[in-house]
Amino acid sequence: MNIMSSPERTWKTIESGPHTYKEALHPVVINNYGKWKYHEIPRPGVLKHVGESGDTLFTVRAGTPRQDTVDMVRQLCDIADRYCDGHLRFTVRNNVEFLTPNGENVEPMIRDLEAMGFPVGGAGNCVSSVSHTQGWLHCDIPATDASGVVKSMMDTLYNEFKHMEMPNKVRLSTSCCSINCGGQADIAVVVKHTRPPRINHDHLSMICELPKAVARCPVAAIRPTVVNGKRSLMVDEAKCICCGACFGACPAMEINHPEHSKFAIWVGGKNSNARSKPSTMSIVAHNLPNNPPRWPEVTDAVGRILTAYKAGGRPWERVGEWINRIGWKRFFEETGLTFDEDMIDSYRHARTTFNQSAHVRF
Amino acid sequence: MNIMSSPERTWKTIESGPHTYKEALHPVVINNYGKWKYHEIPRPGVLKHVGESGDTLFTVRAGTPRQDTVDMVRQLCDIADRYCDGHLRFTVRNNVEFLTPNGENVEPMIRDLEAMGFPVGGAGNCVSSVSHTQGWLHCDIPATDASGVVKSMMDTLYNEFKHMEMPNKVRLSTSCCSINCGGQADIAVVVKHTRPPRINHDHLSMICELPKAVARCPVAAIRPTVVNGKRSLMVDEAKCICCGACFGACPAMEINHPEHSKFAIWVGGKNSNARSKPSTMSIVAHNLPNNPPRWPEVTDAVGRILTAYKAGGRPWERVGEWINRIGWKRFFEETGLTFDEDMIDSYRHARTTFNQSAHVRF
Amino acid sequence: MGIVINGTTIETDENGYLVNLEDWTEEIAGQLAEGEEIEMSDEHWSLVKFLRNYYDEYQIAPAVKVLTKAIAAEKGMDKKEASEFLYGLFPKGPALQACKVAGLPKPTGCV
Amino acid sequence: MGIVINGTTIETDENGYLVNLEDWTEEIAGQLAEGEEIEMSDEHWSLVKFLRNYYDEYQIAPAVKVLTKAIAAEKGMDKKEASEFLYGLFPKGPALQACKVAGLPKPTGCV
Amino acid sequence: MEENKGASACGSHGCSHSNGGCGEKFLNPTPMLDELEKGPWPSFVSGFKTLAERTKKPMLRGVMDQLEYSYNTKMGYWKGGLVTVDGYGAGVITRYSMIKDKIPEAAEFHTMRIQPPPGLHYNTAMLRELCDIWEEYGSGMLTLHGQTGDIMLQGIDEANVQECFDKLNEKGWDLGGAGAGMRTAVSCAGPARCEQACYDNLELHLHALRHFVGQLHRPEWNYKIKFKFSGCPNDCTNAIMRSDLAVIGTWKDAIQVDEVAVKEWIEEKGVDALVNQVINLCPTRAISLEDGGMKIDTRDCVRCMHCLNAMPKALSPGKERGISLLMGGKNTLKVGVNMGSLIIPFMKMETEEDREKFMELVEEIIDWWDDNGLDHERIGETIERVGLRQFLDGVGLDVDINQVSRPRDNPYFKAKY
Amino acid sequence: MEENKGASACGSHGCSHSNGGCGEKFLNPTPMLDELEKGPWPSFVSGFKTLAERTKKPMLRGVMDQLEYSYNTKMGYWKGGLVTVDGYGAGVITRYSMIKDKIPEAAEFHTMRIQPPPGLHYNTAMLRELCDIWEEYGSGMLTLHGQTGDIMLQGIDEANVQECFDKLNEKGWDLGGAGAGMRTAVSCAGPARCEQACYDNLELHLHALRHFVGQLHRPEWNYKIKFKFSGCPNDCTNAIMRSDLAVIGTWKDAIQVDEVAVKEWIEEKGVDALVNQVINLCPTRAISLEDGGMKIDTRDCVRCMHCLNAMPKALSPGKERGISLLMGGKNTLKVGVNMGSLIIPFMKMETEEDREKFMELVEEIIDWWDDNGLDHERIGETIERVGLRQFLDGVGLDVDINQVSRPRDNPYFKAKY
Ligand code: SRM
Ligand code: SRM
Ligand code: SRM
Ligand code: SF4
Ligand code: SF4
Ligand code: SF4
Ligand code: SF4
Ligand code: SF4
Ligand code: SF4
Ligand code: SF4
Ligand code: SF4
Repeated sequence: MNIMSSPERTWKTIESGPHTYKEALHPVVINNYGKWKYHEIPRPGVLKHVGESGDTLFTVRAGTPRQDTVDMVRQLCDIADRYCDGHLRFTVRNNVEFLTPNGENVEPMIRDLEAMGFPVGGAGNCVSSVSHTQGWLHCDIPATDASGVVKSMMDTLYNEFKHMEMPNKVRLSTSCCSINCGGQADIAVVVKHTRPPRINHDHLSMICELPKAVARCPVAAIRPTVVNGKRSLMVDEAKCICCGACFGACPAMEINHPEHSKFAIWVGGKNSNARSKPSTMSIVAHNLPNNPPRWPEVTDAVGRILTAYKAGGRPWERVGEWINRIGWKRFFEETGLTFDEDMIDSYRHARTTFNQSAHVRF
Repeated sequence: MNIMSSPERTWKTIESGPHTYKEALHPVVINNYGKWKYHEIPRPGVLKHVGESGDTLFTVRAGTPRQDTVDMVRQLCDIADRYCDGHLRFTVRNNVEFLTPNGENVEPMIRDLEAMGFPVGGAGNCVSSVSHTQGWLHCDIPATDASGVVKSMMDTLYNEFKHMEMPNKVRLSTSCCSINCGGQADIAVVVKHTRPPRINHDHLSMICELPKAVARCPVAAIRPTVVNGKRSLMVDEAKCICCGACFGACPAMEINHPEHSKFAIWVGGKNSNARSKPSTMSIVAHNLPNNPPRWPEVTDAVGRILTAYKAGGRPWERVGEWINRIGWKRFFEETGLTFDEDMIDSYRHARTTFNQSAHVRF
Repeated sequence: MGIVINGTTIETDENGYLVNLEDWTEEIAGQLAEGEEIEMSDEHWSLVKFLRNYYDEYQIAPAVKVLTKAIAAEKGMDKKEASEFLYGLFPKGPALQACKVAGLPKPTGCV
Repeated sequence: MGIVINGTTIETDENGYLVNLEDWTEEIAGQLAEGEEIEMSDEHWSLVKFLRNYYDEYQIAPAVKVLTKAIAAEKGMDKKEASEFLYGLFPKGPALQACKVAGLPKPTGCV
Repeated sequence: MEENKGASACGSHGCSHSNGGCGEKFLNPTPMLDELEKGPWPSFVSGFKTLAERTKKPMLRGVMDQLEYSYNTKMGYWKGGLVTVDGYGAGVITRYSMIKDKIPEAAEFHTMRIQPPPGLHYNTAMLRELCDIWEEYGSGMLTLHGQTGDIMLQGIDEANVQECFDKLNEKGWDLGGAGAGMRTAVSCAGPARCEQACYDNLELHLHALRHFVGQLHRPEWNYKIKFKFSGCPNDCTNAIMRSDLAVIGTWKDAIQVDEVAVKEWIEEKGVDALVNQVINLCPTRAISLEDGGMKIDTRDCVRCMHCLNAMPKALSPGKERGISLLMGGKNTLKVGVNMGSLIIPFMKMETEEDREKFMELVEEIIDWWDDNGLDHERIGETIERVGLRQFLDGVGLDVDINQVSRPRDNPYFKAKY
Repeated sequence: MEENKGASACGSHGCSHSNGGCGEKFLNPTPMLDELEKGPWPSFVSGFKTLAERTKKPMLRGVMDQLEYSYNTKMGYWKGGLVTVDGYGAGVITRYSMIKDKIPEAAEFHTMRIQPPPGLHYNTAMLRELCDIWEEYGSGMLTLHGQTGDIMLQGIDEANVQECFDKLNEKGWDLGGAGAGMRTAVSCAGPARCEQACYDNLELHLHALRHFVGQLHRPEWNYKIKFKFSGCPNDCTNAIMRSDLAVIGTWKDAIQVDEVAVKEWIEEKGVDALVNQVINLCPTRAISLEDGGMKIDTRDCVRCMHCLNAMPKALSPGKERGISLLMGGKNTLKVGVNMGSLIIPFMKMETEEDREKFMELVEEIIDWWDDNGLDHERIGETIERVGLRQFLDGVGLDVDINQVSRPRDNPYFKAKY
């Protein structure tokens, strides 16, 4: 549909959808499109792809902050123009990749990238970049700043990004509220509210559609009431499961709190179908404080998990598969984390998480 | 507590609970109690147990109808007196076992048992006796006669009881209503009602506690009503899931029907913790007619499942584990049974039975 | 079958329960108790009243558990003592004998 | 900020929505529409009425889906045509412009 | 004949004999049932016929007629009632016929549930005694055994129940459970014959059922409770699914390995078999191939039993043995079938004190359920409805990671603040 | 100073500069944020500072001040609103500050979501163009990429939105999705670089998002719908969890085996590794050890990808390739996290006709959800609530055993009679 409404507007919208991609592909890619034979990872951060034709293509991957600037992107373009005939791509995990058929370009490219502060790595059995979200920079409902958490974590995990010493790929994610826009991962750091919302009755009656907020609550904890002569809502705190869904529907349901919105750490998420079926994550730590600018308690916990996994995981085991083999009991022992009663599921389908077997660990 | 109430009664009850067992144990058993080292199955139906002491004990297992008579039991006692110093036991699966330390007693004992019509077998990788229930002989809510179904099935599976040609143990069960007192098994034949209860309003108002019947329904399909001036109940047939729970609470909720109470066949039940965790059964056939005295459609379906399992199962795979390896798709193909839309779960936790992966079979 | 009261036959089933619950009277209760060789005392009648009130309110007979707890509470007994007291009053059990005497429906599902 | 009607300033938020919903009048609606460079026709007013009635009944603004289906039903259009018709009336979308003109709360969660 | 329906008709073939057989036979014709005398598997019908012709008990003829009638009409005709013995509220399953006018000899057919010795171990003296008493007072039909674990003595008149019980009780037999109380238990063969047994399940069975004998005989709970005692995780009693309280033997330390026997196994079966039948079947990959042999990583072992089953001479359970308690097994009624879930990962179970301590724990558990459960709700249903955590809190049990297959995957709880 | 709160204060250190930096710097002091310039990982704070000092845009200073304020107070201060372009009901994420009185330079900070090329493949011309336009009309901050898949151009005034969009649109860029409509999609590198790709995900991505461009720009559904396109079951786009419609490449026939390369692998790594790293890790035991080598039983293979991943030279996907469609993935909101479930086991996906046919199917699916779904209910939630069978019936899809991990384990359905 073509739209033309503002009088002084001259451009007529073209609803084009995604940008076209063919002009973005390197000629060697075009020639081998759908005809690649195998790949190798000759060194950390470098992939070598071989086509059925015998053609080879090198991919050099580097970490970025995801929260970029036009300056930074232009720097990346400079690299691509210099070494890759102007071709590059980004990974789903916010790393940048430079593609070249010329093996001799790899080494100098790596040198230039590192000099610019872009670490080369993230491929194969290592800790890649952290999938993360907007936080205090932009979102309207965050309890923290995911980008800051990521910077803090990756500073401690820098070497694990640049080497391949893990049993398998390690995917991390960080999200600024319980919605978890960052996704399921081997290890995820996600905000967890611990206290029911405090209702701003003035705002509520002015700006919110009350029935919508009521309908959002999965446990029917929100009821209509009258406050200062105006229609409003109240929360049954005994029922509330601190999910924050009402906050998304109505900002007057203030669940964020500088002290009581904390962090939880989750492990074992896996989206791939390799070996085991995909799996959701399980909570392994919570009530960790929200401590900008370095969030030390969080990075410490993640570090302990990774240390144990690196030491005890077998080839090809993802974090969750390592845990399935060694058992949750030993996971908690080796990481120094503590299983507590809040970690016993009490939500829908909880029954299915009971250990319905005599499979036991000592 | 000691009770003495009937005036002409002279005996004072001793609430003794289970009968004592020590006098039932063979001296060789007593000497090796808790000190057995290993066992072998030297031939179908015969177990050889070796103690740490070097003692050996032979167990000869034979099938019984479970629905026994005093005559039959006395015959078994004759065998035990002749060959086992008066010691025998029954298995949890209604087979009889004779225990002797004398290897030379095994052969003649087998001959005598077979001559009496008790087949020797049921041990190791074979089809053992069918766990089953009382049916029309005694229960107040059956839609069939489990004992008749068992006799019919075992007549066709007789050789599988007497030989060890299956990939692993095969456990069968048969139950006369959806309650399934016979239990979860590799293959189970269980009544499945297909039509909601027809209410006998006269009986109901006279003999039933109406609120109890209402409370039994898992889907709130039963509501109070008034019929012929008396309090009664009605069933919302759209909601009713034909579970028959109301019939157990009140016989006026007549769910049994000569035509519409049919048979379903279930596979993959496993109680052991060996290899995989214990598993419940899945439905693989239903709407099979209730056809006494031989129930041919039922025995045919069971036969096809067993034939496919015998041919395709790998060592140590139980029926459910064989299916997990080959996939449900191939199971249905190889057995000639049909997966239909009723087999998609629609009850509690149904979500957890969706295939949440790209693991696919062709 | 039945029991005869003032020349009238009151219908009972094969366990001696009233077929028509509205037939109940204290006199009938006494006869039902006699049939069970039970000598009714104040304690017995108190229990019968409890049962009938409960049935009036809920249209079901109280589960033995409810009965036992009620007795335990009233008499300051623990559950075991209350159970023994109950079976002392009605040796073949509250379900079989007490509900019968009280004119309640015959309990099902006790298997 | 605000808009001025008969010398009175009616408070609006940074998107031009009424801060106090009770302030709404057809005159105010006209002014709000002007601010969006929308010329109100019968079709526009009809939609405004629909929105206000819906809000009165449910205390929420209709989801765009509800709105689109209502228009499709009334005018015998398919969903795509109804959507285009709706955006023809209010080019920046029913949420942004129609609800504003109708004096409904500013929708949230449209992200 | 139709006009004789007030008297006992000669079964389905319409013979006019009254209260009598057909010809010289005691029994009426039962053509449907006769079909089940054919074929090699032992026939319960043949057994019934033999017994009836020998003892000529009218109840047997009535039951056969009614069963034949059911086979023809595909409907059941028994109804419940209340028959018991003095001082007990359970143990006799009452059965009255709904068609006693049509088949008066089948008017009553009650069953007495009798608790057997643990492990179903018998000597011939016990069994002969049982048979003699049962032939005297009852039908002579019996089931060895009911699925819960009882000897079911099927077919007695109410008039004979008390005396029959007294005779049996005198010989050491007691009624089994029924109704909303403790049920009769089952044990596997246990240490009497099985090398895998990790505790004395026979002794614990006896101890437990004596402990709860009052609640077995006088039910007063929300619903039934069943115990089953398996000596090891092979769970030969199907405890995990068929009991509320599944007691399963296990061990804590390393599997005992006889290296010589391992080598012999591999020599006999081959390395391919070691990989395909043992290593590749360990559920937690605790076993690796190492230079053509097997290495078991004890810390990854979940005591599934498979490798011990596959190599009985070479592998045995560890030395540090005891029980796991799983709870909540039940069949399909209302909420669908549930396997039991692990509540107590390990308890020593060697001494009388161990057994007493376990009884105290079970009492606590049952009290919690008695206080929190709804009518006709199994303990597993209550735990699911109320929450595993609330159950553990209520009973005073420690939270243990082994109780769940995983910690929660949702953030939906209100933590302390 | 407190008395200057009407003007822009100099961040948290209380400097009295008004609408200006501190000293010669453009930016106000941000000591908390400064901490994040330390350490080896690239710093977004450094990037922001560099940009701000170079461009001296007040919005950048305001955003930095507000972010610093959030770091100190541990609270967020943005609120939503409605800003868009002509003809679109979505694509601009409106952000107004809740504390514009305190930090007026951060009063507005809207984001424009821009759809990238499928597979996130770029040439430098495209990116430089994008950067130039964004520096001209917006803040110069951008995210490559948002988790759903958009280029997020963060920070623009409402006044500039239309013109900025027009300039971008002119160069081939279009707004991405938001609200209750189709969302921007993600593809993995696909056949452009990956030997595992089983269909042309880049082309299908382009095709699908063009097909739904109207519903992406003018949302009118119950809630959002996301597509993600992975070339194989490694699912490098996390499609199964992060999309309502997960399109995953697969194959139907046998894995292609290069026997020579298999031998080389075994020679290099050893038989122990073959057993422990490949055979023992196949989820359905499709691979056996046979005379020191591997045998893959195709019929037991579930296309998990593991053996292909472990032996990339030796093993490749089969020749008969296409897609599986999984549906219902979502994160934790309300019902807890759900992985998608398999709805279409296999569809050929090679030609334009194949893609059209797939679009028709998706239209049917979305119509069903539009008709049956509740407000704010994801399609996966609707399928669970209404029932998988009712969904399949409603959409006209065939029942297929691959749609479930098992048939039901309860008898609780009313069958035809
Ligand atoms: C570039 C990228 C796709 C893209 O278009 O952006 C990609 C590319 C490749 N992936 Fe991936 N994967 C990429 C994200 C993912 C993700 C999603 C994510 O990162 O959140 C997953 C799912 C993770 C999960 O399970 O939650 C993913 C699961 C895999 C797997 C399965 C791993 C497993 O065993 O579970 C493989 C197989 C392997 O490791 O050989 C794989 C294999 C590969 C191969 C080797 C495919 C090939 O033959 O070329 C590619 C190089 C891998 C490497 O870097 O080690 N890729 N891969 C993504 C790079 C992310 C990054 O920057 O680090
Ligand atoms: C006698 C009996 C116990 C009893 O006290 O009655 C028994 C005895 C033995 N069982 Fe069992 N099991 C007996 C019922 C069971 C049951 C319950 C049932 O039949 O319903 C199970 C659980 C079945 C299930 O999973 O639903 C059972 C699961 C096992 C297993 C695990 C099989 C598996 O791989 O899943 C083994 C291990 C094995 O096969 O070596 C086992 C092993 C054994 C051994 C070899 C134990 C030993 O070392 O002596 C015994 C002889 C087995 C044989 O007959 O092949 N026994 N065993 C039961 C004989 C039943 C019968 O008459 O056929
Ligand atoms: C006799 C027996 C079947 C048999 O032929 O062996 C039996 C028969 C009856 N069962 Fe059962 N169940 C018998 C073992 C079982 C088992 C297996 C077990 O205990 O190992 C189960 C599955 C395990 C469990 O408890 O769930 C079982 C699950 C049920 C249920 C469903 C319970 C549930 O929560 O799902 C009921 C329904 C009820 O309790 O109201 C039930 C109810 C009944 C009733 C009382 C139904 C009724 O309305 O009368 C049946 C009485 C038949 C009769 O005339 O005696 N029966 N029942 C078994 C008891 C014999 C004995 O004491 O040894
Ligand atoms: S995780 Fe929550 S706070 Fe963070 S971007 Fe997503 S919705 Fe916003
Ligand atoms: S936080 Fe969640 S559970 Fe609590 S009131 Fe809000 S919507 Fe309901
Ligand atoms: S399965 Fe049903 S009909 Fe059969 S004995 Fe059990 S309760 Fe009775
Ligand atoms: S059969 Fe089951 S679902 Fe139907 S009315 Fe009876 S209790 Fe309810
Ligand atoms: S459960 Fe274990 S101990 Fe008991 S008979 Fe079976 S294998 Fe032996
Ligand atoms: S008992 Fe089971 S889990 Fe343990 S090592 Fe053996 S096969 Fe593995
Ligand atoms: S999903 Fe498959 S095709 Fe796509 S990049 Fe990953 S491995 Fe390659
Ligand atoms: S792709 Fe996966 S399932 Fe198929 S053979 Fe390879 S490892 Fe096994």
